[in-house]
Parts: sequence; structure tokens; C-alpha cells
Amino acid sequence: ASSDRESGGGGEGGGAAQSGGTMVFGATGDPAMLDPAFGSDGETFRVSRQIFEGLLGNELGGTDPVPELAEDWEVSEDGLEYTFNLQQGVQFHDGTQFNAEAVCFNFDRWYNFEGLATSPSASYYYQAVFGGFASTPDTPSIYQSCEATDENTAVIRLTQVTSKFPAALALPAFSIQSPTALQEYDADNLSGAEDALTYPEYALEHPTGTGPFRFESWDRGNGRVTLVRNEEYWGEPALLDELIIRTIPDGNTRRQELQAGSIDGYDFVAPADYQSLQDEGLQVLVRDPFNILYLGFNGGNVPGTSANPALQDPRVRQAIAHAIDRDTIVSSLLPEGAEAAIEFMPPTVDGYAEDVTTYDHDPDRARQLLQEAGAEGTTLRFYYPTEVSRPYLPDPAAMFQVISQNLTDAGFTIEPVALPWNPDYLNAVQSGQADIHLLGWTGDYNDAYNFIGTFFAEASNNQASAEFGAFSAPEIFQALARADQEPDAATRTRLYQEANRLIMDYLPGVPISHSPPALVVAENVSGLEPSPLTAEVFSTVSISE
Amino acid sequence: MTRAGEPLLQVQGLQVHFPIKRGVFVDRTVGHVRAVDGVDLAIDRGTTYGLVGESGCGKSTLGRAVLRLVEPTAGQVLFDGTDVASLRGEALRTMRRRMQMVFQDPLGSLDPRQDVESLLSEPLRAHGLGGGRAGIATRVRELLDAVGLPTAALRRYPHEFSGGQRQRIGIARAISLEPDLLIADEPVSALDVSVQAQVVNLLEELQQRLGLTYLVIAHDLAVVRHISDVVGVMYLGSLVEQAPSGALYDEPLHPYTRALMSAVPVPDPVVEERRERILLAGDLPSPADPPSGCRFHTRCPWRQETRCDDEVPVLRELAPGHLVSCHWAEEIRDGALQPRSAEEVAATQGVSVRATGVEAIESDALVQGLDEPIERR
Amino acid sequence: MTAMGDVRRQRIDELAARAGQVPEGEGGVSLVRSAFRRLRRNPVAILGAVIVVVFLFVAAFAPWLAPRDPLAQTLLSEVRPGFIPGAQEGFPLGADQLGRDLLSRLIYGSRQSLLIGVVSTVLGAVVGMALGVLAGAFGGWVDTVVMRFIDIILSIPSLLMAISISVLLGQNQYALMIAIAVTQVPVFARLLRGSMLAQRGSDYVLAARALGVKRGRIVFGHVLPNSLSPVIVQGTLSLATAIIEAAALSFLGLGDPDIARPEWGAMLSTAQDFLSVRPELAVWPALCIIVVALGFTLLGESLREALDPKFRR
Amino acid sequence: MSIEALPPEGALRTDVPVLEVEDLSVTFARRGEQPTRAVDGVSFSVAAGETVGLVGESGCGKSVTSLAVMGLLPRRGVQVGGSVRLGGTELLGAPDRTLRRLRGAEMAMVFQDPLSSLNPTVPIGTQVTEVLVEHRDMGKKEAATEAAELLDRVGIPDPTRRLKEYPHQLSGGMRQRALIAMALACSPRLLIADEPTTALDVTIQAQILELLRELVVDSGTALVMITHDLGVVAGLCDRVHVMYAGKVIETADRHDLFARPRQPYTGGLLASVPRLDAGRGIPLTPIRGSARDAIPWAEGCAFAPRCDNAQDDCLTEVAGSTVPLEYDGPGRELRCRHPLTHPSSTAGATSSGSTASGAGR
Amino acid sequence: MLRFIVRRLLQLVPILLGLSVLLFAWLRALPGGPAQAALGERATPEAIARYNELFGLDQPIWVQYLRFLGRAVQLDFGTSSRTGRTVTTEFLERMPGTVELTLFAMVFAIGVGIPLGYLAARRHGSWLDSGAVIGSLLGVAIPVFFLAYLLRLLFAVELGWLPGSGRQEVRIDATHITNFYVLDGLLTREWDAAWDALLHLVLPGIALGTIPLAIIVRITRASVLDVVNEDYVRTANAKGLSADTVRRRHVIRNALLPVSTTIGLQTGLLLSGAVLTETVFAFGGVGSAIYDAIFTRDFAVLQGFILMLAVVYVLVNLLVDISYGLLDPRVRVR
Ligand SMILES: Nc1ncnc2c1ncn2[C@@H]1O[C@H](COP(=O)(O)OP(=O)(O)OP(=O)(O)O)[C@@H](O)[C@H]1O
Ligand SMILES: Nc1ncnc2c1ncn2[C@@H]1O[C@H](COP(=O)(O)OP(=O)(O)OP(=O)(O)O)[C@@H](O)[C@H]1O
Ligand SMILES: [Mg+2]
Ligand SMILES: [Mg+2]
Repeated sequence: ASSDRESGGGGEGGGAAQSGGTMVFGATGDPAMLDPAFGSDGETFRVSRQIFEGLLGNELGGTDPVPELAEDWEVSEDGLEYTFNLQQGVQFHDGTQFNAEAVCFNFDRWYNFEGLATSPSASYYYQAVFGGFASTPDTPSIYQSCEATDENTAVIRLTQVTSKFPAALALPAFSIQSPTALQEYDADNLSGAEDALTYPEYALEHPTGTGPFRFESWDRGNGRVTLVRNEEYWGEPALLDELIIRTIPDGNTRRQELQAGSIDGYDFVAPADYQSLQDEGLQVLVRDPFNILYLGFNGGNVPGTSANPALQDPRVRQAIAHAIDRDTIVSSLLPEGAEAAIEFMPPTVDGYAEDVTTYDHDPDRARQLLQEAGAEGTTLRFYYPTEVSRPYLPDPAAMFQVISQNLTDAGFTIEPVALPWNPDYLNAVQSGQADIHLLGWTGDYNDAYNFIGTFFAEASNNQASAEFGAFSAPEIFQALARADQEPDAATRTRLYQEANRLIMDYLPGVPISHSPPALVVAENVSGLEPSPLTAEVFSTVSISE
Repeated sequence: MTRAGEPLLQVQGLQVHFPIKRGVFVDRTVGHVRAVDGVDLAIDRGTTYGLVGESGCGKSTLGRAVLRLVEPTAGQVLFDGTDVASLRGEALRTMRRRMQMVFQDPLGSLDPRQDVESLLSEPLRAHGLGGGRAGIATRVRELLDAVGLPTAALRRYPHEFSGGQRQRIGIARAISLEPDLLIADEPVSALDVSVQAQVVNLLEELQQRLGLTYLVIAHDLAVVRHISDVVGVMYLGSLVEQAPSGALYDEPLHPYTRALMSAVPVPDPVVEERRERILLAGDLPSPADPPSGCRFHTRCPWRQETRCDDEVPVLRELAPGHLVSCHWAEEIRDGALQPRSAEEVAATQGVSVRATGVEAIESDALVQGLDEPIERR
Repeated sequence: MTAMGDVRRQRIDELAARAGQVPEGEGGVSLVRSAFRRLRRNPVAILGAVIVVVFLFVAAFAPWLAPRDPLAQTLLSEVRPGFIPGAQEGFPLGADQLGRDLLSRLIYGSRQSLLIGVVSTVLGAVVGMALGVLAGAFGGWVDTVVMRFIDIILSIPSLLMAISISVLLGQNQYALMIAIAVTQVPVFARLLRGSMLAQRGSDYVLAARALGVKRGRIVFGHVLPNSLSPVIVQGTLSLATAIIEAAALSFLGLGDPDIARPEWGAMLSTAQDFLSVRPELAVWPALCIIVVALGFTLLGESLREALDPKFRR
Repeated sequence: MSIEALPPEGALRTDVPVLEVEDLSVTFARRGEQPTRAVDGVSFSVAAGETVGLVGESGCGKSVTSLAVMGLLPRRGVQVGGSVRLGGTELLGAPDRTLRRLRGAEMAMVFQDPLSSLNPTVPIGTQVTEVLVEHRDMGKKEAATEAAELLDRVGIPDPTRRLKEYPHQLSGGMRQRALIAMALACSPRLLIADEPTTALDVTIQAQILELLRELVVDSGTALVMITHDLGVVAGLCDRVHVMYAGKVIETADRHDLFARPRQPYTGGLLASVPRLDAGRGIPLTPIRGSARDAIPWAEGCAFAPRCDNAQDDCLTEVAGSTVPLEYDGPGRELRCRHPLTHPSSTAGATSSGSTASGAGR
Repeated sequence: MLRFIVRRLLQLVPILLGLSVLLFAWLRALPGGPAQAALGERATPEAIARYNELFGLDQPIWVQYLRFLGRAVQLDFGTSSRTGRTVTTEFLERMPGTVELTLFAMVFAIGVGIPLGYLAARRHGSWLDSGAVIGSLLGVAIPVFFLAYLLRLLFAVELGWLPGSGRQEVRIDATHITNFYVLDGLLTREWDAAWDALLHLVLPGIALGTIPLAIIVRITRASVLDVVNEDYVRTANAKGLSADTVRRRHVIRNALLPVSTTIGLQTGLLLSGAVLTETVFAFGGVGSAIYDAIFTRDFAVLQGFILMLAVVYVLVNLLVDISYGLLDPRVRVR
């Protein structure tokens, strides 16, 4: 695994990477706190990824899980028991030893969360992967136990086979933290009042991991987190002396600050800026697209839902799909490297099917379908978010306007509804208030279920989530469930492909595009490898005068 | 009109005190400005009562209290037998028809946004008088004619007229309701002498024609004397002397009246050179903290030890219809007492000549204003 | 000779008749009209008026003036993330980020921008004035209550206010106008109250009371009309600020949800994302906003002078 | 030098006039508006110890004349013509520096409204001492002592305390006294008083007039008294100039003027004033119309429209020339073609008939 | 005087009470409650219900309000749902930045506005006059986000003279005692830190100061025009004072009276309202905190901040009124 790491350094023509220096990186927001176990947002993970490591990590510049703190692992026949052989000679930042005990301490910690820590806001990823807690017998957990069979071997048992495992262990949420520090700083003691969680001292001041950087300080007033090189790092030590992550919410400000030299790089480059930044000699590092943007339909076919009646007619849904000019959208609105999507997951994920039903841009066909369905002039309440820019949706308003124009051209009537992203938009869309809406997803790890399972798995009672009008399509639900529980990778891939075909036949929404988000760094920065998961590590980065 | 014998207006023991408020949560009254402090007077039908006095002595307040434009603190205002103070709401409004007022500032008392026609017809409409649209139009023209303005004035606005013309409009408006009593609060003091004479003539002429009763307030003794039958002299909230105008001029009894008379310049160098002047020391004391005893004792050239300082003189009738409130009126009249000079008076009164009292109230009002958010832009 | 003498005699009589007559000229000159006359003589006012009139004209005749459909994404297929087609045949100012004709959008944008300005100002003025009248007419505890209420509104950041309103009412152009209007309410209320309180003590109000004019008529017939001039002035200034406020709100994503409908503020804020590609997209709408704001402000400023009692004659 | 140090009265009464105003004219020309000539060829002179009165109705140009003398008219939009000499020095066209040196030191002015003429935010003391500091090179302390003396001299009791007070803390009479104190600070040769008592009560007015009278007598200051109150003029002035519509229409010695007014306007003014010593009930005899009815002098006698004596030749078109200011007996000048005659019984003569009936209709 | 201050402070009570009721009711009435905000994109209804139960959000609103009030009087406004720290801590950390920024903006607005307004008035009708009026207006008519962009483009990107965002250069390791960065720099004798913090105030300060600048220019101008026509200025001239004395003692002093109230009012407004400016300059003050709180439905922060700002606002206004009394003897209180 460590060889992967070493090979990553020389991205830029192998120029001798210098050691030293401070890098300032512009982020869009403050981290929520610094304990990744409680984290669920990108800015928290951007910091924790530098401080912490998991048993597994992500392939540099890719989406596949690779060994990190675990040298390797074995899976039992039944797929329920994982044996991890751990790296030796690893120390936490507080000087304590990393070993199997520490690993199990972390797993047990998660499983034994109580009270507020079990709320979804606190432990979203744990619940997404493992289900319930020891304290919540109603919601079973797929975690059974962790055993340190010796100093460097940890055995983890599950109650159920899942395709998420072990890939999910690469998620930053499952980073291994120092048991001593966790205990000393009361890491599990989430308190709260009324409408807020109060994080313990550990999460605010003492995040202690094994990663290449150590936490130094967090200056909230000035919006800056300072990390310093971990001199005792077990692998190749970081090149930078210091990594400062600074919050600059406004995109133009970020760009101008980079141009002025106040920061050395930033994330979430506006697609329009890719070219001009490059022209100025800055390095735009485009990530491979690992996301999906779709236009969701409230096309449920179950009586008693809030679904739009017209959208229950497959012809109307197909008409929408034919109306949308994805190629123009991709070429005009999305950065170079974006692709039109034909299904609800990116091609790089196992389970992608080349041969799903496709719906080309064909306004005439759309009109015709609409006519057949007797739904010309159907009014669609088209929801789109404001005050947000997502990797898959850099400019929601522009996207809305173009699609809206496409649909109008095809004979629909559009009633726009704009809402602030969080919570209004998400709330409205997920409770099924929209007829059609824009939404998307960036994958957490290389797993089909992480995409289509999240969208179309049975939510309850033989129905999909309200976002898609709670449609009922048992064959899709079954296909997804079967695939998720299939331990054999090849079979699983086949099952997911089947699920994708079913989905695109049913057409619960129109997949639109996969879009490559980018970061940008100054000319003198080298060694930053863009990650499709937006999980960049800065240990390979160096900065020259 | 029926009870011709008795006076049209009778004021008895009228007091108007303005509270001085201050407080933390709720305003507490910490004192009173005794603007009018116990005034009795009576005005006979068809006569003119002139009221003179120094600025701030309470003349306007008295006039306003009679019309109930300010609430009297105590006392009675009997208008044609009815106690005005007891009237409320609609009854008061109706009563106002019979008592009207002409204001000192001719421009300020006319709404700048109303043309003359609307100015004059408004009171008629407010009281449902004039007999409809056509009736009102005729009446308005009559009014204009009565005050000597051409019909062309109807469509014009107050700012387009000269001062005298504005005052005519004010008078026309006041008489539009055919009142019995007209209170004229300094009707001419804002006007040039030549125009002042026109307005004074007009007032007299109207009185003759319409049988009006006047209460004329002024600080100009000459004007008051010219048009009044009876003149009252006010000092610091109360009447100090009242007499038929001839009598008052011929033989002023109160030291203050004497001083006032002697201070009025006469446009005749010969008279001016001969005239004996009685200069007063200092200014009007604060009505919030009036001097003890005789209110005038702080400035009085005839002040006598202790009695003037301690004992409040009452209004006595020294001659028929000639009332005066001075302990030493007879002695002064007979020349038994000699006046002292202003300097001497000032010296005996020490620093009390200062007139900060009034000012203190002024600033206090501003402090009160401060409690409200100061209006800024 | 005698004939001549007669003529002169006549002239003397004429002069004599003139003395004591009201000034000549047909019809009275109302204050508004005399203010208007002064405005006409003031070059600053004329400049302001010309600007405002030109933009009103553009707004009124937008369909005839605009060369193209402001919504048609004609050049969209030529747009690339780092490239927006510039001026070309048929597109005098080039296209925007969705391939729409910029000039046409600017022209149509005047409609929405002015509408937002006018509606929200009128709304804010009406509500604010209602509060102001309440406080100014009754005084006492009503005044206290109203003014405390205004204080409360004032101490809430206007942005929060605007956002809450658009969240409460759903995001639509009316919510936007209401949101902007709410932020204007305290200004109008305080202004009118202050000016009414000042008027309340004036002699003509006392005169009206003495004449037995009813209270309602005194307030609405006398005090209010005479208190309006600062409000009118503020109104013109508010028109300008409303348009700018609309820009700020759409910058925050709280603008008109029908974003295809051109509006300068929204155009300017969307253009922020393309400043590195085509700054003109921002410059033009910004220029429009500035010029209109300037027009209204100049007009307001000269109205202030024209309505100032000091200059009355 | 203090006031007491001045030479005694007699020595100052020389024939050399302190102030000579010759053919003074002031035109206001606002952009976009008709130019108005507020003062039109006014000439007069004042000798030391002499009091000259300028009388006339509101708007006749009294204040503008005084401001022109002081050089206090705004620069822009105002044209000033003629000549103003103070002790032989031409003031019109003199540089600002010279004027500032003279103002306050050689010539001083007292204004009508004592409250608005005092700076509300500066203590009285400072407002008095600043003149001393400016013109008499005094130190702060010395000036304060001197200022207290000045206040005392104009009759303000407890002057040391008053120095620290602000204008609003003083009564109207005291404010006017303070203003006079400032004017007197440098014992100016010329004092112009522009309606100094109009805003005051009669009793206070009497105090102030007394003060001015003493001043002229004691220090020989040349006083220009501007007023519309003929009573004030009668008591105070040596010579009187009656103004109408920007021009002097009659000039006379005080006694002459009141005894035998020649201009119908002057006569009218005198007849309009109700007199304390006249009986009740006799109607006043006002001039009809108001000052606004004046016609331009270029068309004829400005007073003609209101004048009962007006004849054809009061108009320029007939007479061929404007009515000139002419010699009218010793010490008198008159601008009238049809003056009043038999002036010994003015009031009676003019009151009957036309004037009264013309009034107020 | 003391009585006056006490009275004004007591008047705060009803304002704060009214404000708290209003805020509380209002914020709770907004769709998408705190649970949704806290739980994020894909929270299930059950999770939300559990959250609500946990935090008592399912109880009647007045119970919630009383609980809130009870804690608020002890200056406990709860915890930010975004940062998990107490609102009071957040406020104390954020307020100094806003205070520094406001002060800088006002110094800029006053320093430029008063002389400009004075000159404009003295040259009434000249090009300088029109230029000052129109120029100050331009700043107002440009939305602040665009102005920020232009300022930064010129001074940070092109010229590189000034920092374009933040409160302090992140590479400087400054000690913070009071969170007033400039002051901290001076206290700790870290001169470069103080200087750097000051430089960081310049661009946002200018952007923030343009509106008060425009208002100050206009009011100064109008007020000077009024004052030069006052009788007492004529008196001062009649006394033969030097032009300089007249200007200083008699014109400017009085002309500044109305300006001073405006300054106070604007200061009050800036202290509570620099939301957009602070956001586009990534300036860590209360404005940007409110902005974040608005978009994350951070009710505790919104309530607490706005109530505390209302106190600041009223205190500033009180200060203004007191200082007005000091400046103008006519309204001086005893
Ligand atoms: N509304 C009021 N509140 C408090 N004090 C008042 C009020 N109105 C008048 N005063 C005070 O009452 C006293 C008498 O005032 P008033 O106006 O009656 O005097 P006046 O004789 O008419 O004076 P002037 O000749 O100046 O008009 C003054 O001291 C004045 O300050
Ligand atoms: N700054 C000015 N601009 C234009 N016209 C002016 C100006 N100042 C005075 N006038 C005009 O000059 C004329 C004379 O005014 P002035 O002030 O000298 O009159 P006055 O005799 O002092 O009157 P009053 O008795 O009312 O003080 C008036 O008609 C007035 O309108
Ligand atoms: Mg009065
Ligand atoms: Mg004058």
C-alpha cells in the first residue's frame, strides 16, 4: 500500500519536490467539528482526512479502496468475518501506539454510541453503513464484534453480508482515532440543548489520529484550521511544514485571493473559470467525474401519494427525457470532461450497464409522446435550489433555465419554484412536493449501491422514497436488495447492471450528467492529486518559492 | 343674544397649569408652569376687551383656554351662560362655532395647501352650514367682500398673498361661522404699520356691522387702547389691572402698567423728549417659579419692604370699573411714593433679574423629547 | 393731447386699483405647482427626470425596442464554460451565459427592475405611512407602541427580514417585493411621524380645531398632506435602493425565481460567476442600476430643495 | 483701550462724517430669475455722535443697505454699486482681509433677532472674547476680564457667570445686550443697529434703546438705526431717511419730519400708527395696499399705486424722467412731485376722505 | 443625566421582550425546522421526530419560549447548531471583528465624507459639488458584492497593496487576547500583526463605508448650506473674525450637529447589518455569522445574536443621544 503513496508524489514531471513551506488552501465553509466519526460534510472531512487514517484508504486519484492502516485483510467464506492485518510501528499523534486494541476500541466506540451520538446528525455514516447501535435494539446493526486477536490483527464480525463492506471503511468517518485521547477528552460526550449539539472538547480541540498532519489550531473567528507536519509519521512524511485551511465562502473572493497570492489553492472552481485560470498559469486539477445529476420525477404510481398524475404515465416521463438536450447542457454549462449520463451512476462504478434504454434529444418525439398521452401543456412544478453549487450541479439556475426551455419547447408548461438549498429545498424535494426537480449525488466510495441504492431502494412498504413520488416497482427493489447482499463481486456487478436496466426502463427520473469538479492551485504547488471522491491528501504536496 | 344684560363671556378663577414631567418609568409631574393663574374677567356683548402684557405672561394661553384649545386646570369659562369647560366632543365642537379665533401668525395659521375657497368653506362644511354647495359658494364670496378681498383670491394659496391680505383671510375664516365672540391673538403684531392700520380698521368695522364681541390680545398698548373698550393688563399669569381704556391711559394705577405705558415709544419727537421713562429691571420671572407676594415685586420701582414680598395683592376696584392689584396703588397715584431706578431695583433683587426659569422649561421639554427617539434621517 | 392724458389717467387709476388687490396671473399657483416650476428650472432635476423618463420609456416599449426575444437561448450551443459569444451580427452587446441577447435582456430588464422598485417602494411607503400616521396622529401611548415596534423592526438585520419573508411566502416575485418593502417601512414610518408631530403643533392645526373641524379631517386633510414632502423625497430615494436591494437578494439566491425573466439585479448577480469570462455581463446591468439610481436620487434631491419651505414664496 | 478711556463727547462731534454712503445700489441676480434691485441709489452720511435712522416698511431695503455697508452680502449673485466710505476708506471692492480688519473693530452691527444671531453651541463668553482676541490682540484671560466688564456695562448682572452660559440660557433682553456688548467690544466708530428691538417686549425695548442712547452720548459712536417703528425713530434719531422700494424718498431732521412729513408715504405711515395719546374710536388712516404693490422706479414713482396724491407725471412715461431726490428746504430732501402741503396739521388733512375709504376694500 | 440613562436602559426591556417574542414565533414558524437543518440532506421523518422529542421541539411553542426566555436572562442563548458552541462565546468572538470593521468604515466615511460635504457646500453648484454628490452616490448604487469584486480586483489582485479577505493573514501567528485583532497586536507588541489586521480592514471597511459616506456627504453638505446662511454666521462675520475662525467655530461646529446623529445611527446600523459585506470579504464578524446562521437555520445563533445586537443598537443610540446633548448645549441634560 505504501508504494502507492510513494508513486503519487511526482505528478508534475518529477521535479524535485521540496520539503517545507506553508500552504494555504481555500475552502467554502468551516468544518462542523473535527471528529470524523461525527462528521458528514465535505469540509469536515477535508481536514480530518489529513489528520486521520482508516483501516482502508482510497487509491490515490481513484475511487477504489486500498489498504492504509491495515496492510491487508481476509474475508471469511460466508462474508461475515474480516481479518485485518495492521501496519506496524504506527503511532498516534499523542504518542500512543496504534494497534488492534485501538482498532477495536474505535469500532466498539461507534457501536456503543448512546443518546445524542446516535442521532443521525451525529453519526450519519455509521448508521448508513452499519445500521443501529447497541443501545437501539429496534434498529439492528450489521456490526457484531471486533476482536484484537493479537497486537496487529483485528477481526471484525458482521451479522449480515453487505456489499458496502469493506469499501465503506475507507470513509473518513471510520478513521481510527487515539483511544487515549478519545477517553481523555471525553469524545463521546455529545451534549445538546434544544436545537443544537454541543461537541466535546475532543472534537473541537484535540482530534488525534495517525495521519501525516497533526492538528495545531482552529481559529474560528478568522476561519482557519492550521495543521502541521507529523514528524513521526509511519509512512513518507508530509512535505509541507504547515497546511492552513481557510474558509472563504464566496467563489469570486476565492479566485481573487488566489490570483492575489493570498492563498495557494482552492476547491470548487467555477466551470467558467477553468480556462481563464489556466491561462493565468494556475493549475486547474480536474477530478474524474464520480457523481450524477438527475432530474427527478414525482411519478409515483401508488394511490394516495402526492405524485403528479400526468407523471404516472410513462409516456410523459419519456417525453421529458426526450425533450432534454443533454449534449448542449454538457457542452455549454458543464466543465470540460463532463459527460452526458445515460443511467444513475458513473461509468467507472462496477455495475454500470452500457445497454440501458436511452432517450436521445428529440423534441418531436417528445411532443408526439405527450400528444399520445394526452398531456400537452401539462404544468410541471419545477423545483431548483438556490444559494448552492454542488460538484454535479455547478450552476443550478442555469441548469434550470436550459432544461426549462427544453421542456417548454416540447410543450410543457413550467412553474418554477426556487428554494434555498438547505433545508428548504431538500426538505421540499424529499417530501415529494416537486413535480420535477434537480438533484444529484457524489459517491462516497466505489459501490453501485451507494448510487442507485440510495435513490431507488425500497424506502418503506414496497415504495420508493417520496422524492421519486414513492413509486412502487418491486422488481427494482428486489434487484437492488439482492445485489447488496451478494458477496461475489462478479455476480453483484451483473445484478446491479440488471437493476440499472430496470430503472432506465421505468424511468423514475432523467439522468443528466456526470460533471468533473476541479480544484486549482498556484503555479508553485506540486504533488496534489485530485480525487474523484474529493478526498485529496496533502501529504504529497509541496510548494516552491 | 337673549340675555342681553349679562356679559357674553365670563371667566372666573381660570387657571392653566402645564405640568413639567419627568420620570424613569412613568412620567411624574415635578412642577407646573403657571401660565394662567387665577384670572377673572367678563366681556359684555358687542364690546372689545383688550389684553396686554409681556411676552410669556399667559395671554395666548388664556385665549386658548377660553376656546378650550388647552384644558383649563381650574376655573370656569361661562360663554353665554354655558360652562365651556363642561362640554365634550360634539357639543364642544358645536359651541366652537360661536367662538372664533384669529391668530398672530397669519401665514402659519393657514394651511399652505388649501386655496382660499377651501379655507373659507371648510368651517361651513364642518358645521353643516351655508346651505349646500351653491350656498357655500355665495357665502364665501360674501366673506371675501366683507374683508375687502376680490373674488379672484379664491383660487389662490396663502403664500401668494401679502401679510395683511393673509390676516384678512384669517379674519374672514373666523367670521364665516358668524360667531358671537372673536378672540384675536395678536392679530396685527406680524404686520407692517401701514397694513396694521388696515386690519385694525377692518376689525372695528366688522364689529360694528356684525355686533361682534372681541377679546383682543396684543402686546402693543397703543393698538389695544385704540380698539378696546376695556383693557386688562396681565403680568405673569394674572391680571394686575383692568379699566376702561380711557381711564387706564389717563391714570394707570399699577406700577407695571405705568412702566409699560412709559416704555411705548410715541412717533412724536416732542412727546418722546418730554416723556418720563420708567425703566424696569430684568425680565419676566419664570412662570414655573413665580415670585412670592406680589408677582411684580422683583421689578417694581415702588416696591415696599416685606409687604410686597409676602402678601399677594388682590384685585381691588379703585374707581368705577377700574381694578388694580397693588398694595400701594393709592400712594403711587397720589405721588406719596417715589420710584427707584432700574439699577437700584436690580441691585436690591440681586441676581434674581435673571430669567432662566422659562429657559429651563424649554430645555426640559427638549430632554423629554430626547426620550423619544430623536428623529433623524 | 387730452386723449393721451385720459389714457394716463386711466393708468393711474389702474395702479390705484392694483394696490390692495391680490397679485395678478391666471389661477392660483399651488405649492406643488410652484415646486414643479422650480424643478423645471433646476438642471439637476432635469437630468434626473430625463434619466427616469428615458428608462420608463424603455420599460414601457420594451417589446418594440428590444431586437430579440430576451428568453431565447439562441446562441446556447456556442457557449462553452470558458467562452461566451461576444458582440456579433444581431447581438450588439453579445450574448449572456445562456446564449440570450444581452441588449434585449437589458431592455426587458428595465421592466422588472422598475416594477420591483415601484411596487416595493409603494408598498413600503403605504405601510410605513400608515404606521407613521397612527403614531403621528394619536401621539401618546399609540405613538410609543408604534415607535417601539419600529425600533424592533430596525434592530433586525434587513437581510434576515427579507429572507424570512421569502421563506414564509414562498419564493416569488411578490415575496421579493414584500421583503424589500418591509425594510423600507421603518424609514417611512419614522419620517412621516416626525414630520406629522412637527406639523401637529402648528398654528393652522390649532386653527382647524378652533373652527370645529373634525379630528379625522384635521389629520387627513391638514396634517398629513403637509407632512408628505419629506416622504415624497424619501420615496424617490427608496426607488433606487429597492433596485439595489433586489440585486443583493438575488445574489443570495433569494431573487425572483423565474430567473429567465430578465431583471438587472439578478443579471448582475448571475454575472458574478462569469466575471473572468465576460465582465460586460456584469458591467452593463450595473451601469443600468447606477444610472437609474442616480436618476431617482437626483430627482429626489432636487425635489427636496423644491419642496423645502425655505424656498417657498 | 477700554470704553472709559475714550475722549469726551464733544471732541468727537466733528464735521467729518464717519460713514459716507453714496449712490449705493444692490442688485440680486439669481440664476434663472429676474434680477431684483433691492437698493437703488441710496446716499447718506453719518457723523460721529450722530444717530441716523433708516425707516421704511418691510422689504424696502433697509437691511440690505446695512449689509452692503458692512460688506456682508454674499459674493455670488449680488452686484453692489456706488461707494461706501468709512472714515475716508472705500469699503466697496476692498479685499476681504481689509474688511475683516475693519468689521468688529471700526464698524459693528447689532442684528434684529438676538437668538438666531448668537451661535447656540458656543458660550456667550467665547463669542464676546473672540472679538477682543481677534482685534485687540488680547490673551484669553485678559479678554475674559474685559468681556465681563463689557457685559456689566451693557447691564447684564453677574457677568462672570453669564460668560460661561449659552445663548439659550439667557433671556431675550440679555441676548440683545450680549450682542451689543460684542459690537462695542472694540469701541467702533460706527454702529449699525438693524431693528435691534423688534423681537423684544416693550419694557425690554425701552431698556435697550436707553442703552444705545447712552452709548452714542458717552462714546460718540456714529449710530445707524434701522427700524420700521416710527416711535423708536422719534426718540432716538437725529436725522431720518425714509426708504421705499429701495430708494430714499425723504430725508429730514427728526423734528421736521414728524412735524411736517412731505412725502405722502411718510404721512401715511404716521397716520397709520395708533397713538397712546389719541382717543378711542377714531379710525386709523392707513395707506392702501402693501409694499408689494410698488411699481419699478423706472416706470415712475414706486409709491404711486398707493398714493392719493398721485398725478399723471408721477409716471416716467409722462414726466420723462424718474422722480429725483431733490432739495426740499434746509436739511431736507424729498423724492416727490406732489408732496403734502400744510404739514402742520397732517393727521387731520390726510385722514379725511380718500385715504380712509381706499383702505381695506 | 443618570436618570435619563437609566430610563433609556429600562426602555430596552420592552423592546427586547417584544423582539424575543417576535423572533421566536417567527423563526419557529419558518418551514423546515431546526431538526431538518441539523440532520441534513437525507434525514428520515422518524429521525426528525426523534430529534424533536429529544430537544423538546415537540412541546407547545409557548413552553419552548418560556424556557428560552428563562435561559436568555442568564445570557444563555443556547448553542449554535452549526458549530456546537455556545451562542455567547460565538458572539464574543465575532463582535470584536465587527466593531473593528464598523469603526474603520465610519472613520473612512467620516474622514472623507465631512470634508467632501463641506467643500461641496462651500462650492455649491460647482463641478466639485455635483461630483461629490454623484460620486458618493455611485458607491451606494453599486451592490456591495460587485463593489467588493472591483475593489479587490484593483487593490488586491492588480496592485497587490491590500489583502482581499479575512481578518488577518493566516500565515501570521498572532496571539489573540481580546479578539480585537488590531488591539491584540498592540497589546502583545506584535506590530506586524496589528498592522496586518489593520490592512485587512481597509477594503471591507471601504465597501461598508460607502453608504454612510454618501449619507454623511449629503447631510454635511445640506447642513453646511443651512448654517452658512444662519444669522450667527453673519454675526461672526460682522465681528470681523478671520475666515478660519468663522469656519471652525461657527460653521463646522454647528453643521456637524445633524451629522453626528447620522453618524450614530449609521454606526448602529453597521454594527448589526454588515451581513453581505462580511460574507463577501470572508470577514469573521457577526454579519457573516448571521449569514451562516440564516442559511443553516441556526436558530439559537439568530435569536441570541439579534437580541444582543438590539442591545448594542440601543446602547449606541443612547450614546449618540448623550453625545448629542454634549455637543448641543440646547439639549443638554442636567
Ligand atoms: N403647551 C405648553 N406647555 C408648557 N408650557 C407652555 C405651553 N404653552 C405655553 N406655555 C408656557 O406658558 C407661559 C405663557 O405662555 P403664552 O403663550 O400664553 O404667553 P403669551 O403671553 O401669549 O406670550 P407671547 O406674547 O410671547 O405670545 C409661557 O411661559 C409658556 O412657556
Ligand atoms: N439674498 C437675497 N436674494 C434676493 N433678494 C433679496 C435677498 N436679500 C434681500 N432681498 C430682497 O431685497 C429687498 C430688501 O430686503 P431687506 O431685507 O433689506 O428689507 P428690510 O427693509 O430690511 O425689511 P424688514 O423690515 O422685513 O427687515 C427685499 O425685497 C428682499 O426680497
Ligand atoms: Mg401669545
Ligand atoms: Mg430687515
